Amino acid sequence: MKLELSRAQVNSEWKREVERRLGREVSACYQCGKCSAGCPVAYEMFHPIHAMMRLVQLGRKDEALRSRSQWVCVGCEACSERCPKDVDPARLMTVLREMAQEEGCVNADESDIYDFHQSFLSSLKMFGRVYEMGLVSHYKLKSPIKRGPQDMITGLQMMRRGKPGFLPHRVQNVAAIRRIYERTKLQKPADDRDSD
Amino acid sequence: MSRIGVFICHCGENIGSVVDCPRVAATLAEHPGVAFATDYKYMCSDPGQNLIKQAIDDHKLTGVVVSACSPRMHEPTFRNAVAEKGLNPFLCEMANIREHCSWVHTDNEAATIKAIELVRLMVEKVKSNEALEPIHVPITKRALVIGGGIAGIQAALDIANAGNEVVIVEREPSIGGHMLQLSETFPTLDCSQCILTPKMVDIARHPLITLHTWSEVEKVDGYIGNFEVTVRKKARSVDLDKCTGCGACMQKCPSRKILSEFNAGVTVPDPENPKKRLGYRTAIYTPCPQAVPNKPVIDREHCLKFTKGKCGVCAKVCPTNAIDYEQEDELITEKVGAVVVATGYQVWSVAEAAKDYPYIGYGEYGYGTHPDIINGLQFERLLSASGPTAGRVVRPSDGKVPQTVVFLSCVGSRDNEKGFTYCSKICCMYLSKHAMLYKHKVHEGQAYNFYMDLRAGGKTYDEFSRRTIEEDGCIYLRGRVSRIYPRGDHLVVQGADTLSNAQVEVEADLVVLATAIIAQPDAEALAQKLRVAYDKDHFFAEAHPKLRPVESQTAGIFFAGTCQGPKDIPETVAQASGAAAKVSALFSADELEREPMVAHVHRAPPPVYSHCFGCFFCERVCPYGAIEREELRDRKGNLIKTVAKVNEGLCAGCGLCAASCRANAITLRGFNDEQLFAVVNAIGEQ
Amino acid sequence: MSATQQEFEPRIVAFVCNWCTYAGADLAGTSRLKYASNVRVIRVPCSGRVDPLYIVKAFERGADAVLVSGCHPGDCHYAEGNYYARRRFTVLRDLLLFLGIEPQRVQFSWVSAAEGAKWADLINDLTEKVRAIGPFEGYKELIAAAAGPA
Amino acid sequence: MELGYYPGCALKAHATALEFGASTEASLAALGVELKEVPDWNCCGASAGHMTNSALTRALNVRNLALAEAAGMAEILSPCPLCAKELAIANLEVNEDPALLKAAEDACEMTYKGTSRPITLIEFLHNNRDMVAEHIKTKLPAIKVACYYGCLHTRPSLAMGFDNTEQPVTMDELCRLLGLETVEWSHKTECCGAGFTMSKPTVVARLTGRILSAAAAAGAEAVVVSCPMCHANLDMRQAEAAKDAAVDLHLPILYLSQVLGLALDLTPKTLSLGTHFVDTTEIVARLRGEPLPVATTEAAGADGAEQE
Repeated sequence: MKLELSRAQVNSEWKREVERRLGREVSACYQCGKCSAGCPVAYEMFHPIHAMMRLVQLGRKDEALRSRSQWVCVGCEACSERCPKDVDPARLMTVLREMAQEEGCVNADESDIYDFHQSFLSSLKMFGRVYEMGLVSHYKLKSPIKRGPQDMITGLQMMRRGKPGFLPHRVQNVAAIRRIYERTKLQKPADDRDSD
Repeated sequence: MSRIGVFICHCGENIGSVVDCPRVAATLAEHPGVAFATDYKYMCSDPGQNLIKQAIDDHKLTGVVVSACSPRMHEPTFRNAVAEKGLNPFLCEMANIREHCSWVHTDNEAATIKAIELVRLMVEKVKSNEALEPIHVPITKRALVIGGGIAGIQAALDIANAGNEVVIVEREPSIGGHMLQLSETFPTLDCSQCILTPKMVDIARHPLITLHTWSEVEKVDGYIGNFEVTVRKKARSVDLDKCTGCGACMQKCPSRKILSEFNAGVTVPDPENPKKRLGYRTAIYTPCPQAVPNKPVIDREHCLKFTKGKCGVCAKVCPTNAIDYEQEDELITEKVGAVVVATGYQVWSVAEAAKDYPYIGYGEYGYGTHPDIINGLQFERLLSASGPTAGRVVRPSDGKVPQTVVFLSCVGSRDNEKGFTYCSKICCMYLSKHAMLYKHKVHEGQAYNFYMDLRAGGKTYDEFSRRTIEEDGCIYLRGRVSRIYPRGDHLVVQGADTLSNAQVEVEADLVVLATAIIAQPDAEALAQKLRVAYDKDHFFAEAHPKLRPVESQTAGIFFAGTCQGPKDIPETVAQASGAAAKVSALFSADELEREPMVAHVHRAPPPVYSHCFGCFFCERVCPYGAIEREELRDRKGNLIKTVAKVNEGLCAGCGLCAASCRANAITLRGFNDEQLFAVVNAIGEQ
Repeated sequence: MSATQQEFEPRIVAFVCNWCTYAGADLAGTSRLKYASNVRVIRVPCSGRVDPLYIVKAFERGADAVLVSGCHPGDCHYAEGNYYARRRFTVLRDLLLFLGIEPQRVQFSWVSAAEGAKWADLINDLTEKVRAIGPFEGYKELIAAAAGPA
Repeated sequence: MELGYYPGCALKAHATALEFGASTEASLAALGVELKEVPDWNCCGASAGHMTNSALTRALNVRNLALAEAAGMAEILSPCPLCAKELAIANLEVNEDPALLKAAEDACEMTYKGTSRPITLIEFLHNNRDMVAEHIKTKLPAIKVACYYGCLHTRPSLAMGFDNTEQPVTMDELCRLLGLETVEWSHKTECCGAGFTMSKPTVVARLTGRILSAAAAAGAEAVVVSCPMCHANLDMRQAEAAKDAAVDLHLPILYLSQVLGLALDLTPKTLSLGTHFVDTTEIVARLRGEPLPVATTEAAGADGAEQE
């Protein structure tokens, strides 16, 4: 890999925007890698967390936003908890996830994760609470061939145990929830994949 | 009518590029009382100084204002220059138009105007300056060295060998400090004790050196050349004159399970008898066989005689009746002319709680509770021939030889969140030494070293650490460790190698943490006693980071070694010799010249005698007890009144008295009311 | 009024101790920090040397604000000078009110030899603060009077 | 005593963690704690919200906090640490940053003064351990259990502000209080894969595999949890985990609220101990000091053999 750096890039507006949302200057990170060292899913990432931070330091918007890392992140907060410089890598992951959606460059290889999140949120939007049955079917129906058979047995066993429930629980004031959604929509370019 | 000369320095571009120096000179030339004003590229250069000297002759100057850099930089330079022309040096002042003007402002016009005003202020001050004569005070040619580590030892020997007396105060039972605990030393791998113990013996034998071990500095009074130090000699419970150091007492002492400070608290199973552990000390003890003095102390915290009131075995077995349970702390005073502070450092502990200094500790490393997670000093003891294993490297938990050892740099160092912001400086090198020595002792073993930056600046240092990598096959991994946890009888070290962008996991038998080098917990307290400054991490602050590295802000007090900041042995020794040289230079004169900026109480011929009416408020505020009482009598000897008088030897020139005198009878030379009012008055002029 | 406030450049007199604040200001210089040029520094050995009368005098001579800055508590080169200074100025406040000088025109602060940045910020903040308060008109006629041969 | 209650979606009857809900409500009732559900509460957004839209998550949680505040609840029991964390983070953020508060308030059409605070089951029980001690009916036998906190009980410490982040002890103390023996082990706070149960089962298998084998190696006969995610992953995914870690695992995963219930003499049925994937009949019998029944089970991967 070769990075051709330019003055414009290493001081880019985008980098400042990341820092604004992160509430920290990325130059504080000295790349000690303690975040990656403790990350439970680092083995799944091409760019471990410290590398993601590095990409931001260098102003590499594209590599950063298109990366899989922020989607593989489980959000266990171990990195931020142990960061010796308090640059909050976990928060960086959140920032990159939101930016990736706004810019419409969510990494397609992790569509399972992304779709599940979206199915979850649409179920939430519909009822104000999560209706697991609905959520699961919504998720599976997004790509039935691949996901249909997954967890068949587990699913059956769950039902035997009366979980998940068949009837949705709903918030009385679902309208309020819907309006929350409207007001907190990420502003995104036209070509972005829709959230539901 | 005063004839002041004004000299504006360009300092090359430094001032010239922002301040319009010719204009400043021109403006000041018009100022009342200024006989001559000019500007020049480098006033501090020879031609610059000659320019000033020439002007003094040509214009019969009665005062000089050099407007250039900070007086903290060049005031002495210019005062000497004018002195060479027979003008009293204290009639020369500096206006700081570099640090306080050209370097901090960008607007040339504003900066130039500010410069003009700053110079004007000083001109007005100099107008009312008075010729002053330096004060001469006697010097006690005897130095106090606080701390008997390598820094203190080196400083003491150098001073004594220059022919002056030295008093060493060491709080431990023996001198030697941390260096005595080390195995071999980087980068030459010579045995630490072999090179240190001869020096310790020299100390003991030196006719000019007095040694107080098991003692601490209680109080420091006086000033450069004339300090009076109170030393607390802690009750040793052993009569040093009677004791021959035969060691019978230590042989027989029943309390044998006390963690040894000398072994940094590390103990290992006894290969002969698995139930026993090696590395403890007894309640009556010397830190090690090479101790100086090689005479024990009784640790009253643990001694049964003092805790339970019974035992007394040591007294029974002592052939010379040297044991004295009744002994009490003793306060002695030493008069000295200079003090070298060489109190050293401590290694940080990752344990959870600590009163003395703020830190969180490393929960992810189990707060150092696992027996096989040790710190660098403890590993030194395992490597050292004088250690509990006589140099065999084994695990504290089960005494097995560790086949895999992991070393961690920067534990507490460079960690804003859990430790300290600074770099401890020596860890990179000693860890590389540790890995090398380990490999020399355990040939089939494998060492890993987690580091952030490999800092091997120093003569043959980099070659040394490369050897560890290239010849001894230590694997260096660039990254911090996130977590260490036990699995079976191994330790899983979960780290990262940022060079391969990978997470790495090493199953280790022993983990060595290079914990931060930190200031002594009581450094702050000592600093207060000595009236020296210290930084945010409680290391003592030198007078100037580059040009006065061994001096404190307080005249006559010098620093040596790690009490001033993390250093390795060569640096420490160099600084100690530097401090010793400063002391010897100080002692080379019989009298000491001090700036005459001291307080002075008004005196006048009868019938006034003095404006002072003897309220002695000054006496109350003076931090130095420099105010004395004088009885003023008429010719017949009748007492007129008792008034204040300043002991110029003790007065440090803070001016507290002057500012609080109700009768304006006491003033501070060099900063008297007339001068300061003149300056404030000049504020008005635009 | 606001227009004149725009142009108004406060004159600030700073009495600083030789050991901490003066050195701190030097550090600001050697670090090439930039700050407002409104301050005129007067060096004294210790903040404890500053006689309240100097401060009053400064206002009489046209200062809009006075800053007194010394070492941090406990770090005083002369052990306790800065404490005395501090106490003196708590008393001074009343006197200032009596003399018709707003107390906020006098600021006391601690800047150590290591705090170049703090010094720069201090001067900038103070300058802004005084700009907001406006010029000190109180003694204009006195100043006029003193304008003659002093 | 009365206590605000935010069950969250997972605990509501007929959802994955119905055991947690049922047992929590039952045992707290037995302790004389009256749970007052936050009126018309909504989902906290969980991983999905946290992972994709913090503004949305914040607004959703501020709504819940505001509802609780309006109902005069200073402390809201949120047994699910994921909900608790989302509530706590939102609380922290809006209390620190007025702008964020404003935005959230506008979004959810409510006003919030910042006076209510989520509290996990562990924290609540630990704060009231004397009360717990008083109510214990039968001390449980000293069976070795591993207390598994998961990532979210102690992280982010700034928001959760409870127990020791790296070496938590509170759940262990509670279990010992009930009579159980707790093992010292290494994976108390390692992540189990949380929200990836469905979307990335491979990761979940890998992580839970490590956790469970560590617990087994430490000699635990069961794992005690207090989180629906942890339970789902450790219990439901145990078979895959065992395969991934290439070890033979059969560790019953019990909720803290269930073991507590047993010590309060509640029946396994009330505590819905019958709906686990890894069979619990034997461990429950031992916990209740009853004669061991013949191992009967239909759960996948469960081959009755309890001890390894």
